[in-house]
Amino acid sequence: MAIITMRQAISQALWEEMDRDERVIILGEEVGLWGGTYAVTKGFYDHFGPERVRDTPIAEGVIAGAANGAAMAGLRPVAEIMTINFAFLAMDQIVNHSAKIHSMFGGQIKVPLVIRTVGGGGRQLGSTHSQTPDVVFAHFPGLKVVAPGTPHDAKGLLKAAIRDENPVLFIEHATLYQTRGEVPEGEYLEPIGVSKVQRSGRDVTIVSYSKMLQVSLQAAEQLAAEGIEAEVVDLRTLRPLDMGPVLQSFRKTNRAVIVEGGWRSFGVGAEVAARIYEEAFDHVDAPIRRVAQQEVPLPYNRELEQMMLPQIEDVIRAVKEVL
Amino acid sequence: MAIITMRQAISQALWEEMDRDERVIILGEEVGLWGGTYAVTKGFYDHFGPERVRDTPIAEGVIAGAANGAAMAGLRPVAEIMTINFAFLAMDQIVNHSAKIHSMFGGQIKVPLVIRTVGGGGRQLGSTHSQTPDVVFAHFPGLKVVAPGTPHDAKGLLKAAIRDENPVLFIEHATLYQTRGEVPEGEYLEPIGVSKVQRSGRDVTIVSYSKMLQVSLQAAEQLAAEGIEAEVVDLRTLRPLDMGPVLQSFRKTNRAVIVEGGWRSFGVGAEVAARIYEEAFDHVDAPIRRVAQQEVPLPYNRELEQMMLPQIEDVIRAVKEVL
Amino acid sequence: MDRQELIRLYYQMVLIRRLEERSAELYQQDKIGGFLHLYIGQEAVGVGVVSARRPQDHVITAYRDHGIAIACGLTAEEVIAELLGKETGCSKGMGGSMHLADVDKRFWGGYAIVGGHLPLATGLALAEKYRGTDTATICFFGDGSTNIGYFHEALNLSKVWDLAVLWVCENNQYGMGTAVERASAVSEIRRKAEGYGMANAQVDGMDVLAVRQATLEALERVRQGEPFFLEAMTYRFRGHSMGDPERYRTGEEVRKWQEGDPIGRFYDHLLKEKIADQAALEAEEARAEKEVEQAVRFAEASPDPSPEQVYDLVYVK
Amino acid sequence: MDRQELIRLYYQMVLIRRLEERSAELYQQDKIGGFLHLYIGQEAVGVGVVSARRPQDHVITAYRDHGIAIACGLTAEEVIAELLGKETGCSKGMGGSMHLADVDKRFWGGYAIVGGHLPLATGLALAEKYRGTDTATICFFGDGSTNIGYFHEALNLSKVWDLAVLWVCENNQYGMGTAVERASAVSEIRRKAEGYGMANAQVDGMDVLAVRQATLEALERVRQGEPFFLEAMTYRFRGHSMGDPERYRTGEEVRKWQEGDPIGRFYDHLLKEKIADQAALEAEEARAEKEVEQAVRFAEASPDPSPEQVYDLVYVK
Ligand SMILES: Cc1ncc(C[n+]2csc(CCOP(=O)(O)OP(=O)(O)O)c2C)c(N)n1
Ligand SMILES: Cc1ncc(C[n+]2csc(CCOP(=O)(O)OP(=O)(O)O)c2C)c(N)n1
Ligand SMILES: [Mg+2]
Ligand SMILES: [Mg+2]
Repeated sequence: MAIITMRQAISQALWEEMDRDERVIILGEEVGLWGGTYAVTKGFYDHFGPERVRDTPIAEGVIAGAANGAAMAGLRPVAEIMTINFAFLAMDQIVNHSAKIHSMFGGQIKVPLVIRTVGGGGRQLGSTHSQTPDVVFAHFPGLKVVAPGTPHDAKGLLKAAIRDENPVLFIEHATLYQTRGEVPEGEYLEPIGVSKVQRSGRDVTIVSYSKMLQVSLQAAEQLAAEGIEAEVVDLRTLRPLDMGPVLQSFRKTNRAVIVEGGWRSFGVGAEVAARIYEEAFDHVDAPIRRVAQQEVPLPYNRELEQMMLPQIEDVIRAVKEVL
Repeated sequence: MAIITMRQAISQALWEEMDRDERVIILGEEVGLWGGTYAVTKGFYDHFGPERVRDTPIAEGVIAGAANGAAMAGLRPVAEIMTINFAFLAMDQIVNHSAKIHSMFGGQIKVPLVIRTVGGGGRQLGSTHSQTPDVVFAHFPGLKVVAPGTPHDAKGLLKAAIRDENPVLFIEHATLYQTRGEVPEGEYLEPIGVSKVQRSGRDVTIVSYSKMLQVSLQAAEQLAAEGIEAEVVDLRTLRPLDMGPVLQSFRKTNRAVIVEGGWRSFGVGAEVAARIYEEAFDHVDAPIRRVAQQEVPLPYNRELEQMMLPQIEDVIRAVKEVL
Repeated sequence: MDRQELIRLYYQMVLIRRLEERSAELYQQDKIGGFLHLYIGQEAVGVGVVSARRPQDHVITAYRDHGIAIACGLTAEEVIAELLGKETGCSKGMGGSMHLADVDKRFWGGYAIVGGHLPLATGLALAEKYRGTDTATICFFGDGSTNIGYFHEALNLSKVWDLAVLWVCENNQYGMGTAVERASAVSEIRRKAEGYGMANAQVDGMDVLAVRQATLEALERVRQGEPFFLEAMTYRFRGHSMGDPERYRTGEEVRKWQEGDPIGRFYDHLLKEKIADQAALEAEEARAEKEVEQAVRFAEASPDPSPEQVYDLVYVK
Repeated sequence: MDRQELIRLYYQMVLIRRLEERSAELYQQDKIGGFLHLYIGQEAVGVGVVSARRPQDHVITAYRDHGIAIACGLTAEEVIAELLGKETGCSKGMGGSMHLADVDKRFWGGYAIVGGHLPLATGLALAEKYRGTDTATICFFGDGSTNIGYFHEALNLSKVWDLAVLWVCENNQYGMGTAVERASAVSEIRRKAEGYGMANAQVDGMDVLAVRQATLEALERVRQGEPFFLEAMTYRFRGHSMGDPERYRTGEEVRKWQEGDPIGRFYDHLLKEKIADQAALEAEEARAEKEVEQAVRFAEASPDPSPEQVYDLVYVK
């Protein structure tokens, strides 16, 4: 297996799908000439041409909307919304259109659309450019929400998203693009809506996804040095949410910590915790802990911003609290 | 005390605050000449004049944005977004501007804004016009989110919201306007961020808010006939969330059902459940139950729509499950 | 245009009118729920525009969609069944009045978020451009919708990308209760097209043949790969939706417009030009009446959709 | 305009230039984080426009805000301290480069969501109108921002409500890497104003006195209660932000524009018109240099904000 970065993995997925299926087109701000603000689509414009790799005006509403329409008419658009913070400008298209059109018209229309976007804090971009509001999109039935935490999953899930007949919001993390990991040589898909154990352990279940998966894996390494074996379950998809592996792990460890990059209140962890209690109540040996961002708009100052974001030590501390 | 409708209560609050404070202005679609699509501002245009009651173009982004700007410059705008479904078109203004501006500029700017909007299903408006996405807005620190369930609270909370120095999203429920209740004659305020026991009981704690408060109260009445005494706690405010009365009640009853009008996954109930477990773990005698909307875009067909919404019987059933 | 085709237009307009009147009754009887936005008064626009399309041209519109659905060839049966929320409705009872669609007829539906379907239209047109066809996309919207951001983003994109979209503004003078000049910086809405360097025209929306002609001309340009903006001056005779107090306009104004009723005008035209005689037109009216009554019976006898359907339709399997 | 005032303009432009160059260094040294958008090349626009305002006129802009902040009278100290995230920064280290503000100087800040501050400008102006003042609101934004829905909604509202907003488009030819004609239906951006029936003008944005004059004229109309659209033709000499590969434009194009450097042109003008001699201007340059260096020392010596501040600022107590 090759070891590549998240950026390469995502880029490969897009390239392979563009190669495979003529119906796949890319549209978004700076995806073409510039090569993508995160350099994910570097080289695409030259190779696939301006009809398949379309630079758009700065207008998130019509980016998502045009992608919706093109998907309805049979293309497989991959729209890029530069960051998830700008997805609020496309919110109506995503939640009132992408997520509704199939059911609202009695099933006669499909919207096989992928919206790629980038979330996460930690780069001193100020409070409007650093959000992790993944949960907000995951609230809407009709939409699928995917947020991979490894190059392997990013590639397989993005390819699956492009082939999915439904609208998929694909959330990348701004600070994961350089993260490396093993990726198989040939073609492969990862199923959407399936959680995955990324590290086995018997003592405690850590549930997380995206960037916080990496933080959790590092915490697990450090805990292992102290003899604590954490099992790390990666949600990978927020909707539909697959609780199977989480519950299976929890029934074994009886203790859980949920780690997410966004705000705690009304966050992903709340749902996961509530479901564990609902479905494995008899296995709960200690209150489940949530590790999340402090409930503040993120400050610009470097140290303060880091202080507000969940760190490895926060995960370790939470794990020790539930043990 | 007078018995008036929710509509009258909200209307009174607005009228009194307009009378009291010259800085209060109303802007929104059809708030003026038409008198408000839900007739809340009927008579305002004639009395207060077109400078204080401003009909806007259909443009939710600039309605919220102009209200933000006017609030920054010292007015006390009450912007009406006709329904919360259209608030997605103002989402960026609400979450990236209203909620951020105070902290992002180091505290030098205040945004004392109220956005009144209307949520809820049950009127056969189809999936884009029937949502209850309150939780989505409650996720953002910097914003306050209020959703009253009685005329008394609606009046007192709206007046408090208008006097608050922070941006407040005030969510009314489309099917509550005719709901009647006692309202004191004189001036009063209800505090934002304070939950309230709306019915006392010893057997089980029902937590809810807005329309589902009324459904829960009716369920509690029926349960009482069977000898089950439910305590009904009304959140009233989703952010900041006051868990005090919920926990106090729960420590007494040891059993809880949370009832909300929106979708279950990543909903309000998840957070409330997670917090009860976190803060009153030793009191939990049975898994907490959540009653919510089915996870579907709401259908138009009348019976099917009702089937997908939480009903009194669903609350009763859930209560019996936790007993 | 041949005689038969002209009479077909007349029939369509009458069918829409009758269907709308009957819908109002069904709404009063509480058989239709939700919002009901009638097309009465605007029939010449939908019928005139759609009559000029090729069958493969896409059509998309807002919630005031019954008339355009009929013009696109949806039957009264599937429309009324949808209004009644039945399984036999064009959207299987999931959408209701505001969300009629029939993709086989290239009618992509009515959309209830003001302006939300304009971006969709650019996407439909983008797909055609990508495939290299000369299929046009016709997008209807109201005067009130021209003030929302979507309008701007969609018109701009259509011009930058040379998309074959015919933008049809049905200027019925009001967005709900707000008169054009109270909401729009320019009252002559077609002027907005100039900010996009977009070719445009204004047409009397109460004259079905004028609308048709203007559309034919516009579509010719559109097919060459550029957007076109057509403003049709029209009026809705009824309230914005059922239960509109109509405080924002005078009875006199309504009456003035009613004198120019598009059906009446077309009737006179057909007689004057000796395209049909009174008996022939009355036969058409009776036929429309019958079609609507038959549709109501069909709809009322149709089953409700099942709860399973609701769950099944959340995602494509 | 008197000599002193002219020299003050020169000083401001030089101060901005020097501050920007120094910021680039601090960014390279990793003392500034996040995004850094330099104003180099556009100094004449911010300085020229703001020099024409009355002190009570509101100013608001996007994330490329250092130059406009300085023009509004913010000190280099509070600007650089903000770039370094310090407690002494104008936004207390909460906002960084993209979010400078000083409300006492009626500078309402830089905003990082493209187009998001245009609606805010209408609100500032609405408050003034409501109070019955003739205070103007000056809103700067880029060419790329004119394609987003906010632009449309805000311009339309300002015209419908007769708001005293001066809309200033800094047309620097690109939105990030996208040339105007690749993103905008019309390349002459001021034409967009015509879709709103809005008075407008275009000005050479590399000529500070021309910008000032155009602004004075525009503000005169604005104060009478109507919006005005001013397009300033300009260019950014550096990348969009730090780390821009600049694949979208040629070095030749950049050089061509650099020949018309607004500071160089103004320098020549001041000499030619004998408003100042070389020595005087060099003294100004030295003063600017010193102010920036002093500001850097001040900023580096300043304390970081406390974590408590972050929690305290979520809500007004
Ligand atoms: C985004 C959004 N805002 C508000 C509404 C409520 N609304 C429905 S129709 C309408 C008026 C639209 O006017 P116009 O575009 O002129 O169409 P007409 O009803 O006249 O056909 C409004 C404000 C909505 N559905 N969507
Ligand atoms: C809503 C939104 N979309 C995208 C971005 C990313 N972005 C930041 S600046 C920019 C280009 C803006 O160009 P222009 O308005 O011309 O201003 P300039 O940078 O040239 O000063 C883009 C696309 C953003 N900040 N906000
Ligand atoms: Mg209209
Ligand atoms: Mg630019």
